[in-house]
Amino acid sequence: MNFELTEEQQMLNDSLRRFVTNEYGFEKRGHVINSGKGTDPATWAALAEMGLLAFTFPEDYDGLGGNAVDTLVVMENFGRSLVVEPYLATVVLAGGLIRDHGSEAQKADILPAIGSGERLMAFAHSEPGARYNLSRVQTTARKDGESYLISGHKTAVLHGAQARQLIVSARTSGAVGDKQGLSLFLVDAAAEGIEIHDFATHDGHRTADIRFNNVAVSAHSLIGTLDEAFPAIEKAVDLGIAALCGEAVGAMEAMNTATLDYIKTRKQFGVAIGKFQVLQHRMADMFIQAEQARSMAILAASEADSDDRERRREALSMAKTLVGQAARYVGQQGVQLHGGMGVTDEMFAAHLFKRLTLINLLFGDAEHHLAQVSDGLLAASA
Amino acid sequence: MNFELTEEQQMLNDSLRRFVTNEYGFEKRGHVINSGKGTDPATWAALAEMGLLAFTFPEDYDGLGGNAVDTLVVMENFGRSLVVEPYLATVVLAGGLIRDHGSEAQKADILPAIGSGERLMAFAHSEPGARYNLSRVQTTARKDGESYLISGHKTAVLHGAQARQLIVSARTSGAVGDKQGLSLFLVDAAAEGIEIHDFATHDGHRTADIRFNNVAVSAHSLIGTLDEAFPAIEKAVDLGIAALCGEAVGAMEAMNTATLDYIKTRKQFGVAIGKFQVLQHRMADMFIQAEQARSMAILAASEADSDDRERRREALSMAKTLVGQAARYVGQQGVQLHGGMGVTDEMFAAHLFKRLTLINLLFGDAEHHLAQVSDGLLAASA
Amino acid sequence: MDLNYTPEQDAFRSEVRQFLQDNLPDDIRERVQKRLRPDKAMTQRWQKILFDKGWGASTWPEEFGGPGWSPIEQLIFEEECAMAGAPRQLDFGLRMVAPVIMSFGNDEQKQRFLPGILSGEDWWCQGYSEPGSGSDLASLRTSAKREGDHYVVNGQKTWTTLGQHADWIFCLVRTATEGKPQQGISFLLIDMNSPGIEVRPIIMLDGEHEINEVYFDNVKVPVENLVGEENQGWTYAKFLLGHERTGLANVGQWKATMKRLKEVAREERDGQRPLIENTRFRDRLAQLDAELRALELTVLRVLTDKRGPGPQASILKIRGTEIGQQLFEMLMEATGHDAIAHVPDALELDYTGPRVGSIDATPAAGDYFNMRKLSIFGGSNEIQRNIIAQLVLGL
Amino acid sequence: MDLNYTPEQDAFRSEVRQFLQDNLPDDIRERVQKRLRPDKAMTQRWQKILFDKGWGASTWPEEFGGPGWSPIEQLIFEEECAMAGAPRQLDFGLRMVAPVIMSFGNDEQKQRFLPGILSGEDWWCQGYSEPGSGSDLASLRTSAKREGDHYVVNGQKTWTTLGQHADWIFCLVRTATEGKPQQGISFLLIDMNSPGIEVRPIIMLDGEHEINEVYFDNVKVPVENLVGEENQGWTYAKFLLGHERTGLANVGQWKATMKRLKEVAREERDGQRPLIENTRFRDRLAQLDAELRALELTVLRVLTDKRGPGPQASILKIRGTEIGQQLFEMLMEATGHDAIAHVPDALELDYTGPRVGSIDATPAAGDYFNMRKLSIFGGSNEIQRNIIAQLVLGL
Repeated sequence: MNFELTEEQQMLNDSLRRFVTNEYGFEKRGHVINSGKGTDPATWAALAEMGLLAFTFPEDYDGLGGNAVDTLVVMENFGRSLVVEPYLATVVLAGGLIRDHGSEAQKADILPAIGSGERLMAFAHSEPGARYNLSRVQTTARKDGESYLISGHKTAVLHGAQARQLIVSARTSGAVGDKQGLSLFLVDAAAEGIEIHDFATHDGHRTADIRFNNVAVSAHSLIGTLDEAFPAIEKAVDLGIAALCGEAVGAMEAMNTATLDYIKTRKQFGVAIGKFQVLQHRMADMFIQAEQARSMAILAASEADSDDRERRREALSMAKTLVGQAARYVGQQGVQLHGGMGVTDEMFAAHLFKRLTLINLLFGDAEHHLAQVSDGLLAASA
Repeated sequence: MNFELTEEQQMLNDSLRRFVTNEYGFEKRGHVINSGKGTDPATWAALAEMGLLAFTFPEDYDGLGGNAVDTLVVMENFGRSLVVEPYLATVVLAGGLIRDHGSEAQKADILPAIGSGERLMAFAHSEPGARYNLSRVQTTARKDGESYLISGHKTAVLHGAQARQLIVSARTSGAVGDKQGLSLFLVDAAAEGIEIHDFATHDGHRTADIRFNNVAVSAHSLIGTLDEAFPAIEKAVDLGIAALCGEAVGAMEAMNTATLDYIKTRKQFGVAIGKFQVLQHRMADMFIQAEQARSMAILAASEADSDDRERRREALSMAKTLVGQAARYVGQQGVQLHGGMGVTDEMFAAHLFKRLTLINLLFGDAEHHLAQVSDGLLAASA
Repeated sequence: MDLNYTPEQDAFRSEVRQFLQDNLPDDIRERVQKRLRPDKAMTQRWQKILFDKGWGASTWPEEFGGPGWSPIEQLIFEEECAMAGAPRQLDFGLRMVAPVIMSFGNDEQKQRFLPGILSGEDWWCQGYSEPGSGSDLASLRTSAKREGDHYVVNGQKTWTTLGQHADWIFCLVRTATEGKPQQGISFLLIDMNSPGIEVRPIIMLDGEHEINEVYFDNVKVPVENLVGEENQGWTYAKFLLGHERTGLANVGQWKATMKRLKEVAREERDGQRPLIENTRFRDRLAQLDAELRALELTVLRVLTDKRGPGPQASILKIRGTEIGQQLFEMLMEATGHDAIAHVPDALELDYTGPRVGSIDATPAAGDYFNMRKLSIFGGSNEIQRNIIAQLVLGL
Repeated sequence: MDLNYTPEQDAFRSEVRQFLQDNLPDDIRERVQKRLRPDKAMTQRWQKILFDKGWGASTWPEEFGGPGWSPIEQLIFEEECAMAGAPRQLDFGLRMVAPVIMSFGNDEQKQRFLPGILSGEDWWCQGYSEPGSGSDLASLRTSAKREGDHYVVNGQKTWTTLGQHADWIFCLVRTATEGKPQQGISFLLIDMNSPGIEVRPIIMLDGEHEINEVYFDNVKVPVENLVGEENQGWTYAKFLLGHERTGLANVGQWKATMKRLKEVAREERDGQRPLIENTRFRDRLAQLDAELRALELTVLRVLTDKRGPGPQASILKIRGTEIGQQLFEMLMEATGHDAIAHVPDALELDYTGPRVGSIDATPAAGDYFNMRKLSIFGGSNEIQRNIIAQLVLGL
């Protein structure tokens, strides 16, 4: 039992922290967002250069054999500076799916290409009205000779419009809502029959709404086993959750630091407002929440790679619940303690708040995951 | 729309407040509780003298034709001084049932006897394991010639051992859990086959556990319509809830007053602890909670007599939810602000806390009633 | 004690409802109910319609052109307007500067300013806060120096809501520097077209332009624009803050929002079922619904209390803003991850392009972000708790 | 980073578990698991069993007769003990006065006092708080005047937990009145059989006798019972408060309580179904379960941090007590209105009379009431938040 970073992780952490601090300031971030491109080529190349984009891939595919704890280190630093690069979409979600379920050919083609920074990917899974129900897939893949024809409507596809390839979940058998009968396909984003709408998100990322109209893909595009994709989807989402928990912890730390600085300097009634006991206790509670969230982010990272489904699901849902609640509390109170300044676009705190809010909404909010934990208790008692 | 007391209510309020302040101090209350009798004859006689025990009965039965708003006035004063007399059991629950559903003969016999203070009554309804489910009745009343034979086990019978007569709910048809098939019977507490265990409660009241073993009652003992007692039970409980909401509001007011006094005088670090901003805001929140609870107690009292079931149930469950939550908050924080003194038996605050805690548990806690409101929303949307 | 409305009050409600049904333009209703971007023309159009009916200012006494309604009637009017999808009227004129002019202004000021407020012709904004003075309002530094028959104003105001549209601004300015900071403050009405005034937008965290900074560089203001007495402005400001807090309970508005939230919970899907069937979501809705009921009853208690609202009104500000914030949080969470998309163009009525999720998802996150201001502006909720502790509880 | 226990730690856990299975007497286990009234003999019997095994003091180093376990091993030991239904060991001797004697006492004191603490023969209590000094401990007034080879102690201590059983009390006393209140305090060990000591019970709100007032009337205490230096007692007290807070996280205990709560939720009926099937109750259980997991991980992070627990330990005190209080609140609410009955006789092992509801209902409300002390004693949670704000955050 230990909570120390390895020497490698410590180095990763140090160099990344230097990078985001020196090269990814508030103004720079604003430029990246305003470009509307959803990624900054120079930043992405630098991340590739640092080895970050390949860290969690096997060494056979130019990776470093890392795991979700390495992702935690990365995401925490991203959270601290609110990096808006498509790391979650490309490396964690799509990269994780290919790493864990891709064929040899898929791995050989994709993982080095992600790792070198030359290919962006996205995971197209959620559908309108599905909310956080992972098995609620209406998109179909119909066998047509040697190919499949994919039709359906995907939403909340993180960085979907920036991706060259999409990993698309589709129903190959079973009824809407069944866990059985789902499959994953690798689809070229430029394929005929695909209509992509690109949207900004409130936190400076991008999301896409994608319609598939009889999009033909070859049988080689199947990722993993036909009809058996649900566990893969669930695990990819758990990897995403663990990454978001790490990012949230970084953003909460940044919020607490910014707020602490603010209340130490801002004066009202002749004294720094940090001298008011109510604000002191509020700040203490924000600190407590962030520390508890950090513990849960560590738990999430430690369990995210596990194939022991029950244990992993419990840990990840517990983590997302408490991290979501902490994100809400720290975000709201950080803004509150900044007073009027906190609700203006010019303050970093406002942007931290927005990201923390959206992290709670992604892959299931706190209430959704609490229900998962709760229903797990019922199963355990049966 | 007005929130004013009538002249009559104002007089009732003034005289009762004088009475509990002058005649029902902390020490006196301790003596009543320690007597183990569950009632103080002198106090009960004084309440009868004031007309309180008959206030809500029709004028034809020596009453004053009052309603649940009058009960609110009474209970608020009881709450302020934590009066432990069997008013809820005798007047509100049993008296209310007889008033609303009794036969002429039952009303003529019982209501004046309650009103004059000479008869104590109780409502034996809850059963082991039923929790807050009102229709979960296993006690049976079997027709046997002209009589009924009652068998079963009742629990949480408020002041059951002090009562001369019990109103007992029993199943005359249907399955356990059915709303249909319940009936109410008037049973002499001294009847053969009744076994009563009398218990103290943590807040100085009494509760009984009562077993009925083929207890014979005549057909005249039936209250209301055979098999149709569920609405009567539900309404009696709603009257009880409204009364408890009123009592809680009085107890919260007393807790806030006691706590305010304490923090204004208790010194730490050289100043009155009421000068610490965190305690000031805590106290403000206790005050806000109590005010919101008061609004809901008024709502409960205004709706408790109504036969519009949907509207009454929504109002009463909303009220018990918020009053229960406020009782919890004000009770806990009142103790907390009293520091070490707050957890000793010698402080009035500790007793207010205990009563507030038990009020939440009686007739359904805040979570139970929130679920009722919530499920009501679903029904409304269907 | 009687919690039912009187037959007269019920009849009044019917009359208001009928009027709204007949006179609230469809495009305005649609804009409001879809929570699209508000605009000045819409607000002014609606104010004119109400004005023509004689209902331009629900809170004003008859002598100034108000309908002379009782507090309960005012509440019914507000609630019906909100429920029908009418836009909020502009508080700054109607409920903030007007009561001050009525109570402390001279006859000439009443005649000059009140009609434009009532008809909606004059758009007013508020010049209270300054960069250095938020909750500590009395520390304000914008100065007004008397020079002959006018004041020369220099300084900066901030958080000026909708100041970009304004014809007039009512300002607290410093006219003396001796004594306590509360002394030496005056209440001045300033024409926004005066030379030397510059309005700069502040973009809020939802990306919208709602608030502004207002700079005063040697702005000349005629002395007849001083309300009441010089150096007595703090008294008028406190009077006004009391007014503002009662309004901030916002019950009518929140009841309409709650109604919409319940509809959204029925319309949004949670996989195979409507969201309202999700027990966890519904329980939170039920909790908030109960809290809103408690707030409503508390407002009614205060409104019918013959002693009038005292510092207890701080409760209404606190609970009103907390409930409002939670309503918009739930409206966001109801639309789930669809709320992440930021499509500002879709906040216009004529937008026909793509959006993410239902129409309720479009404003969901932005509104939630925006509503964080509720617990900060108008005397932060921390300040309100100080007021309760000190003025109500004597701590 | 590795959240799994090592094979050695797993083996250690098995060893402890086996020992508990073999050596924890059934009557003690039953008493603890049914949450019956604790008694002195039970605590001492169990301490003797642990002592005989060499496990009398899990936190002590080997040189004083401890097992020399690592912090993780200590945590495993505590958790297994709690899970098995072992009674809590007496902290006042083992974890409070002993570390002070080890760190600041002289050799003679170590030899004289530590063995009795370890074997459980000597029952210790704490003399810190006074009627006028709760959170403001440094304002204490109990005086100790040096007269020849002894101190003469006068004054009053309060909140002395289990002092009615005690052989010894460790006290903070005032030996000088100059300078800051923190100066002039000394740390004194006093024989409870000394003439002039009177112990008076304080009945707690659950009706139980757990705490006491202790009066000192010219009590003579030999100077060799002074720990460390005269007037340096505040330093030792602060050292000890740090120790106490880490323990107050109480994770092992709360994990056992959580386990029981889950069982109770399966055993209690909610009408036609087990309570665990009530979604609302179960959701709250799940929330608390997650919070307990977070606390456990935070404790492990602190314990394995090479820098040792700093003022961050206040987090553990706050969260530990909040979670403990909620656990007992839910245990009460699980038994519903059955918890209203107060049957003190039924808290004895040999009770066979009537009770209300299940055996879990008997201690439910009393325990809940009693646990309110957690956020008050040992440095109230308000004081802990002050500590975080000032010492961690620098406010």
